[in-house]
Amino acid sequence: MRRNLKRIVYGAFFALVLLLPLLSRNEYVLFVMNKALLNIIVVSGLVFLTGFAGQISLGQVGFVAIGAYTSALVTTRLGMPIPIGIVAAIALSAIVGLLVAIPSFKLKAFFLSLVTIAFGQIIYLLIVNLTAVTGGSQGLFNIPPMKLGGTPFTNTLYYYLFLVLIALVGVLMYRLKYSYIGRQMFAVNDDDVAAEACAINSKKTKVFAFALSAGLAGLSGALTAHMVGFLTPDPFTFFDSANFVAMAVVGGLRQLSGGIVGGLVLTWLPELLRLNISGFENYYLLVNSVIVMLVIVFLPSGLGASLFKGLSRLWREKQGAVTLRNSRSKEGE
Amino acid sequence: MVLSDLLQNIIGGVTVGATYGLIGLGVVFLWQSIERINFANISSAMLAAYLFYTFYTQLHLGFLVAFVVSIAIIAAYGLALRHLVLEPINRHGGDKLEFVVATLMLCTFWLSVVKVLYGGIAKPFPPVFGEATSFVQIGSISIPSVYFWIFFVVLVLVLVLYVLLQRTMIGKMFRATAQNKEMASLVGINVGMTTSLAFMLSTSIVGIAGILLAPIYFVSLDLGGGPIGVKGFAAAVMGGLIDPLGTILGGLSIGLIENFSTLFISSAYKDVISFVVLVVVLVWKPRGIFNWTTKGD
Amino acid sequence: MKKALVMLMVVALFAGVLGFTPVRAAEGAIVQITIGSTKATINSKAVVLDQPPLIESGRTLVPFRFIGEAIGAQIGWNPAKKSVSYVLGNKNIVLTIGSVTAIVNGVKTTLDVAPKILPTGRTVVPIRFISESIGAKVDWNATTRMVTVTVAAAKPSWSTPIKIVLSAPFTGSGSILGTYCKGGAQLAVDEINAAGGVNGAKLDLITYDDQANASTAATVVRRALDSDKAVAIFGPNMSAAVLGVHALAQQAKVPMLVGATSPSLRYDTTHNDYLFRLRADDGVKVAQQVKYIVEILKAKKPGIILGSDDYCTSALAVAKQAFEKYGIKIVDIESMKEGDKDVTAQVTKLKNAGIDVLVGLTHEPEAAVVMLKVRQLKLAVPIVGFSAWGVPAFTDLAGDAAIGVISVQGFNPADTDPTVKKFVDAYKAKWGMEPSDPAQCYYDGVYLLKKAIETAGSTDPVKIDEALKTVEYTGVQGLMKCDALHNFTNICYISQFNGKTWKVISKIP
Amino acid sequence: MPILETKMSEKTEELLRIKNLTVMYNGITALRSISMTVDKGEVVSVLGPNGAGKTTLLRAISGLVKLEVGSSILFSGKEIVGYQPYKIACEGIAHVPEGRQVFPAMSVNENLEVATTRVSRGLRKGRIDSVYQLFSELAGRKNQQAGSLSGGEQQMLAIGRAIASGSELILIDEPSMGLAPIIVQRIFRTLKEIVKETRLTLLLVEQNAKLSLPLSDRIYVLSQGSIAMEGPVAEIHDNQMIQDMYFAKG
Repeated sequence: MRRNLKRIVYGAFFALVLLLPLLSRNEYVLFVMNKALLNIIVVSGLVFLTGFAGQISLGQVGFVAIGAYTSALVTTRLGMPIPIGIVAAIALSAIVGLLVAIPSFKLKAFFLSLVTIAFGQIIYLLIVNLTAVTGGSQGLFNIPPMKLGGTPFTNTLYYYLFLVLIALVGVLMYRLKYSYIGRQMFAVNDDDVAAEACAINSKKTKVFAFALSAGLAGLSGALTAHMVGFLTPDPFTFFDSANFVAMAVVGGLRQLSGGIVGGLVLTWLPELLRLNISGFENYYLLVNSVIVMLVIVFLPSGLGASLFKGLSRLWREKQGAVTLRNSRSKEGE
Repeated sequence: MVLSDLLQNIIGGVTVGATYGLIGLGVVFLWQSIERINFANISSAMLAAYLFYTFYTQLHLGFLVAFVVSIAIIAAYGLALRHLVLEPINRHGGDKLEFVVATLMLCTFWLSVVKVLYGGIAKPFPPVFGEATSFVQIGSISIPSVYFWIFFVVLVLVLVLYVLLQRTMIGKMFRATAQNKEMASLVGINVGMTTSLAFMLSTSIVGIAGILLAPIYFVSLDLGGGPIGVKGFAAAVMGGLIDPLGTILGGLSIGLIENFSTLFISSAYKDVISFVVLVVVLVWKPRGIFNWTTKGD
Repeated sequence: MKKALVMLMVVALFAGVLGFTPVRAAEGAIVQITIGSTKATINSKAVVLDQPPLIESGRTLVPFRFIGEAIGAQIGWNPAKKSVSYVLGNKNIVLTIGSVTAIVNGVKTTLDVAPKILPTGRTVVPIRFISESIGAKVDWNATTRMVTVTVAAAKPSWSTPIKIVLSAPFTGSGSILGTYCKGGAQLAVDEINAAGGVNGAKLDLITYDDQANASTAATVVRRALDSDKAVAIFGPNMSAAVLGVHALAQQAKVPMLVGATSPSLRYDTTHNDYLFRLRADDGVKVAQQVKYIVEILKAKKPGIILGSDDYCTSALAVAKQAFEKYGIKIVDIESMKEGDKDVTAQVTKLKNAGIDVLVGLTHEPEAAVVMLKVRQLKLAVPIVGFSAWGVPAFTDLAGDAAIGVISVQGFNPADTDPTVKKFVDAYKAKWGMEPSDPAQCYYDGVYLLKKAIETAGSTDPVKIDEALKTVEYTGVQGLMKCDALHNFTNICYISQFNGKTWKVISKIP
Repeated sequence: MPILETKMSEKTEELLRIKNLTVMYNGITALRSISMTVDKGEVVSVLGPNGAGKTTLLRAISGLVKLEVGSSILFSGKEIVGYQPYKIACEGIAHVPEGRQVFPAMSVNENLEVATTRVSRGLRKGRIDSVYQLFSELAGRKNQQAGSLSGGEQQMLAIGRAIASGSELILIDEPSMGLAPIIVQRIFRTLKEIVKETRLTLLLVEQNAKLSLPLSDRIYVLSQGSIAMEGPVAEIHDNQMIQDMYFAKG
C-alpha cells in the first residue's frame, strides 16, 4: 500500500515532467520552465562544487557568460554549426575553471569566494568593454537557434532536449558521487589535511570539481544563447552569481536533487510573484528575498532534503543505505 | 601631466579609498569575532544614509540628533542581525555558506525595501558637510570641503577604535575573543556579549561611513550594493581581514590604483585592473599585505 | 512546521505551473457534417460520428455530445430532468428531450423540432438552433447535403477590459525610468477610463518589472503575449532589450510601442511591422546636439565622458558619425561605469587633452558626479549633455554645479505649451512629483493606442497595428505620426540650466 | 569516628565535588560516571594513559563539553552544570588548557589583564605584578606580543594568567607538553612555590608523574573514561601498576 503510494507519487511526478508541454500550451510557461532547466544545469554543477568538494564560487555566472559568448561567437562569427559551438563553450569554460581552481589550493572559504567574485566581475567587465568582440553593452543578436530538419526548435523541443541533458548530468553526478573520486571529494571537503595525509591529491579533486562545474555552467550558457537568440551583459552580474548559490543552498547542497529543487523553485518563485497587482512590480523581489531568507534560516539543509524527508515519512519506509550515505552530517566543519 | 594633476588624483584616490577602508572595517570586526562574512555589510551604509536623510531632511531633527538616532538604529539592527539571522542558522544546523547566502539575500531585501519606501531616484544629501560645490583652494589644487570631513572622520574613527580596542578592558576582551574564542571564555570573557558588540560595531562603522559617503554617493541605492561593497571586501582582504589599520591602508591603495590606472592605462579597464590586483594579492599573500597583527605563527 | 512550509512551497510551485494552463476557450472551428454519413470534419480533420445526422421536419439533428464538443462548448446532461445544456463563453443553452421549449441565457425560446432519443439510444439535437444560439454561422449545401458550422474565434469583447502590458525597469540600475514610464502610462489610462474608456471599454494596464535586463524582458514579454493576451505592449524601455524581444511581438502579431531610442531599432534594420517607437531616435537627437556644438558653439575639439551601458554606447556611435560628417575629430573619450563616484582621473585627462567642449553621454547620477568634478578641477569649457542630463534627477543631485549645462531634451516640463502644462499639472497632482523623460512618451503612447483602437474599431492587435501606422495624434510631444522608420517623431529642445529650470534655447519640431 | 570527622572539617573544606559525571562524544562514552572531590588548598593529580579522558574531564569542569543528564559538579557547594564557560570562570575556576593557548596578537601585559575580569579594578595591577614576581622572564617582556614568546614563556604566561585571575581552583592540562626539560623543571619549581605560599587549589593533569607527584596530595588514575584508582600520593606511589606505568626505567 505504502509502496504503491510511493510509486504513484513518483509516477505522477515523472508523468507531469514528461507531459508538461502537452498539458500547458502556454509558451510563456514553457519558456520559464526551460530557463529553470538551464538553471538546474548550472546549480547542479554548484551543488557538486560546493556540497561535495567544499569549494565556494560566487562568480559562477562568469562561466555561464564564457559559455554563452563562446558558442554565440563560434556560430555567428565563424559560421560553425551549433554542436561545435557548444563543445567549444564547454571546453573553454572548463579550461577557465581549471585556472580559477589554482587559487583554491591555498585559499579557504571566504578568500576563495572573493577570488571567484573578482573573476565574475572581470568577465563581466570584459564583456562590457570588449565591444568589438562581444558587442559590449548593446549585446549580440541573431544567434542561430537549434534546428531540427531545417526548422528551428520550438520551446517544447528545447524542453525535451534539456530534460535529456539534465538526466545525463544526473547520471554523471550519481556515478561520480559513488565513485572513487566522489569519496575523495567528501574527504577533501571534511578535512583537507587529513585527506592529504591519506594520500588523496586534494589539488586534483579540487581542479576536477571546478572544471566540471565550470563546464556545466558553460553548457547552460551556450544553450541559453541559442534558445533566447541574443546576449547582453546584464544577466551576468554578481547578483546573478549570488542567485545561483542561493538556488544551490535552497535546494540543498548535500543531495544531487538539490540542484533540481533549487533551480525549479527559485526560477519560478519570482515569476509567480510577478502578480497582476498594481504596484507589486516594486514588491515582488522583496517578497522573493524574504522567502529565500526564511528557507535558508529555518531549513539550512535545503528544501530538497526536507522534501525527501517529508516524502519518506509519508510512506514510512526505513531509511536505507543510500539515504544514510546521502545525509552525511557536517561534522568536519 | 603636471604635479598638481598628480596631487589632485592622489587626493581623489585617497578619499574614495578611505571610504572603501571604512566599509572594510565592518567586514573586519565581524570576521574577527565570528569568522563570518556579512555580505549585506554595505546595506548598513545605505540604511544609515536613508535614516539620516529621513530624520534630518524630512523630520528636521537637527544634525546631532539625526546622526545619533540613525547610528543607534543601525547598531540595534546589528544586534538583530545576530539574533534573527546568525543564531537561527546556527541553531538549525546551518554554517558559513548559509550565512553567506542569507546575507546576500538580505542585501537584495534592503535594496527592495528602500526602493519601495523612497523610490529609485537618488536624492541629494543635505549640505551638512558644506555645499557640494564649495572647494578649498590650496595652491593649484582644489579640494571639495566634504573631503576634509571624510579625512577628519576617518581619522577620528580610527583613533577612537584604536583607543577602544587597545586601551579599554572591553576592547581587550573583544580582541581576546577574536584571537581565541575558547580561551577567551575560559578566562571569564562573555563571548556572547563580545559577539553582539562585534555585530553592533560592524554595522555602526559602516553606518557612519554611509552618512559620510552620502555627499559623494548621494542618498541612493548605489550605497547599498554594487562596486563599493566589493571594494570594501577587497580592502578588508588587504588587511588580512583582521587588521583595522591595514584595512584602511588597503582601501587607500585600491582607491589609488583605480585613479592611476585610469590616468595611465585606460578608464574602461580600471575596474578590471583593480580586481586583477585583488586576485594577485589574494593568491600571493592570502593573509593580507597590510596585516601586521600576527607575525610568524 | 518545517514540513508544512516545504509542502506549501511545493504546492505553490505546481499550482503556479498549472495555473498558467489556460482553460480552452472557443478557439474558432469549422465543423462539417453530411446527412446520413458518419463521416464529419472538424477544422478539416476527419472524425467519425456514432450516429449519422438525420433530417426531421426540415431540420438537421445530430448527436448532442458531438456538436457540443465540436464547437468547444461545455456539455451538461441532467438525467432527472432529461435536459441537455451547453455553455460557451457567456452563452448558456438548455434543451429538454421531447420539448420544443429551450432556454437560452435564461430566456424561453421555441424550437421547430424537439430533441429526442432515437431508438438506437442516441440523443439528437437540432444543429442549427444550437449553433446559432451560440453565435456560430450555419450553411446548408443542398447538393452535397452538407452542413457547415463556422464558429468564429473569440475576439476580445468590447465589454471586457482591454489589456495592455508595460514592461519597464523598477528594480536594478534603471529603476528611475520605470517610475516615470509607469507614471505616464498609468496617468493616461486613468484619464481615459475616467472619461468612459475606449468606446466604453476600460483599459487595464498591467505593469511588470524587467529590471532593465534584456533577458528578464524576454520573459516578461512572453508572459504579456501568452498569459495576459495583451492587445499591445509598451516597453521595454531599453534598446538592447527591445532588440532581443521585438521578434516575439512580430510572431504574435501584437504591436509593441517602445521609448527606447537606439537607432538600431529603426524599421530599416528590424523590418518589424509591429514595432513602433514613441519618439525620435537618438540619431535625430544626437545630430541636433552635435549641430549645436559645431554650428553655435563653434567647438573644434570635443571630448566625451561616456557611461558604460547601451544607452550611452549607442549614443556614442551616433555622435561619432555626426562629428565625422563635420570633419571634426573627437580628441578624447573617457569612460566611467554606472555607480562610479570618482572621476578625477577622467576629468584630468580630458582637461589635459585640451578639449573645447565636453559632451556628456552618461546617466543622471553619473552626470552629477562628473559635473561636481568638472567644477572642482575647473574644466572651463561649455558642457553639452545628452538627454539624461536634461532632467531633475541630474540637476537635483548636482545642484549649483549644473548651472550652465546645456542639454538636448525630449521633454521640458517648463515648456509653456498648454498641452505640456496640462500634462505636467495632472502628473504632479497624481504622483506628487514633476514628470520627467520618458513619462511624456508613454503618456502620449497610451492616447495614441486609444486612437488606434477607435480607428480600427476593434481590439484585434493586427487591426490596431494597421491603424497605428496611419493615425495622427497631437500630444505632449507635439504632432505624433508614424514615419517610414516606424518612429513617432517628437519635439526636441536644446536648453540650458539656470539653477532653477531649463531655459529653452531652441525648440526643434 | 566522630573524632575523625571533626578533624576533617577542621582541616579541610570541600571546594569541588563531582558526582556521576558522564560525557558522550558521538555515541562513544568518553567519561563514565566519574565521582571525585578536590579540597581547598589541595593539589590533586589526574594520571592515566592517552585517551583516558583526562583532558575531557577538565573541559567538562570548565563547561566546554556537553554533559549527560545526571552529571553534577558542585563548586563551593554550588551546582555549576549548565553554566556557560565564562560564568564558570567567573565563579573562580581557571583553566590552563594544553598547548599554551595565549592570545598571540596581544601583549604579555594585555594577556594578563583580560584574565582579571573577576578581580576588582583596584586590585588588578597588584595581581599582575605578583605574576611578574613569580615569572621574572615575563616581566621583561611586558609589551611584547605573546605570539612572539618562546614556548616556555607562553606556558608561563598561560599559568600566570590563571594566577592573575584570582581563581580559587586552577585546572592545568599537560604543562610540560612539548617543552624542553629544563624549562619544564623551571615551571614546576614555580608551581611548587605557588602551592606552598598561597595554598592555591590545583587540579593537575600531567603525563610526567615524576614531576607532578612530588607536588600532589592526592591522585586519581583514569582509565578508559573511569576512575581506576584513587588515594593519597603516599599510598598510590607504592602501587605496582603506577610504578610500572610511570616510574619504570627504560
